[in-house]
Amino acid sequence: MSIKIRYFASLKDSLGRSEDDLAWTGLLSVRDVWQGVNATKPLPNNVLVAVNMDYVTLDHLVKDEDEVAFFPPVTGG
Amino acid sequence: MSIKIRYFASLKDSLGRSEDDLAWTGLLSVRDVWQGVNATKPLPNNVLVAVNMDYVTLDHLVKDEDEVAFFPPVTGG
Amino acid sequence: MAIMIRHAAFDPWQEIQQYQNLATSGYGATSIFIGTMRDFNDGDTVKAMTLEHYAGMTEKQLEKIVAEAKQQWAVLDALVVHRVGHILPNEPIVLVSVWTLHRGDAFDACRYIMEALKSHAPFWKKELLITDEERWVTHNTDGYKSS
Amino acid sequence: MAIMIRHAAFDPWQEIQQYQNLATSGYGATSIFIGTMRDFNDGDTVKAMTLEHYAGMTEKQLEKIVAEAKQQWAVLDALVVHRVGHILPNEPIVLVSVWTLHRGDAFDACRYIMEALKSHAPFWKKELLITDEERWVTHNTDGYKSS
Repeated sequence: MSIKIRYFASLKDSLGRSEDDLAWTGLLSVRDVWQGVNATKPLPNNVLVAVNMDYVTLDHLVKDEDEVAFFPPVTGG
Repeated sequence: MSIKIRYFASLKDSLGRSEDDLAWTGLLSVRDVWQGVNATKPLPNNVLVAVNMDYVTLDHLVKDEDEVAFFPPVTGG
Repeated sequence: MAIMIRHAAFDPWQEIQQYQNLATSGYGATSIFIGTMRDFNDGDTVKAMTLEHYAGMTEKQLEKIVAEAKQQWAVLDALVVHRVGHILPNEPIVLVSVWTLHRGDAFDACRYIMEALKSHAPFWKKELLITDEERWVTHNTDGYKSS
Repeated sequence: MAIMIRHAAFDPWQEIQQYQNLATSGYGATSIFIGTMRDFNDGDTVKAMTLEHYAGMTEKQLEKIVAEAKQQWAVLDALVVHRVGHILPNEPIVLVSVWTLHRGDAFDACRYIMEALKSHAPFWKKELLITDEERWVTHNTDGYKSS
């Protein structure tokens, strides 16, 4: 399956890129998605995750063509 | 001493007048003021009282030239 | 800080803008409440309203209420405009605007001023029903739909 | 109900008036919150701000938040306008306006929407300081002065 990964704000800056793509076979949690594209960098503690623009926990399983987004706490308003 | 008494809203309508004057000698509470000018009509239960435009209780003692106002619960806003 | 009693219809957006431009700066949060006359109350169609007030005491009580809000929250500025006299449906009755640095203070102070105004400012509403009957509004609700 | 993301400066009074005239009637209470950019934060002078957002998710989350407010309170209508992009001091960042029959519902729903927006809508602020240093705002405060 093919997953699109997006990064925002300070997380995007610290990774130096705004997106990744991941091709995979088998069960894959959001935590696994991060590992798959950031093998050397642990997932920051306070990061928020959305799949298809809805908030999910790190154990959430992704499916083909999902858009997974990682970002720091939001600061709008 | 000379006291000015004012009535507002439905209380004014039911009394048929908007003010009274009372001349008196000696201690006088707000409750006495009402009795002094409305001998035959008991003070309505939910009436509010102000002396010189500040809320007071019925036991509040008035002094010469005070303005005493009686009115129903307020309904502005 | 300003308290205004208006005998004619007012435009709340104009009031806020004008006051804000003249008097207020450095704020990060603004909380505003506007009460508007409806053409329906207690199951009846209302075609107009007369708002009586105790001139002098109204201003005194509103000033006291705003001062109390300023003691409790970090209020930079506040504006209260209240209509009196003959009012038609859809016309604004009351405007409260509070300017602060942070949102919590703005929300709390604006609500405090409105609730205190409704229980302590000497205004009284008399409704003119579609049947031409006039009736005094006898009490305020707690502000929620089902009450 | 409308959710608007604006890439240029907006006039909150114009937004509310326009929306209200087009979409809203029968209301007795309006509660409004406006967040404005300040030129000072965390002890530093700020000369501009860039507001990044996650296009699509922003709208989705804001719609969800307004729907939640409508489930909890008797909301007749709601408008949310949020700025993104390059913002200067004194420009409005966010506008929330809620129309209801009664004041309690308006106050509660407006505040709920603002608090939920601040914790769930994917916006991020980057400040440009007077020193030309750029820094991400890392967290929201609880909305009170001393915090």
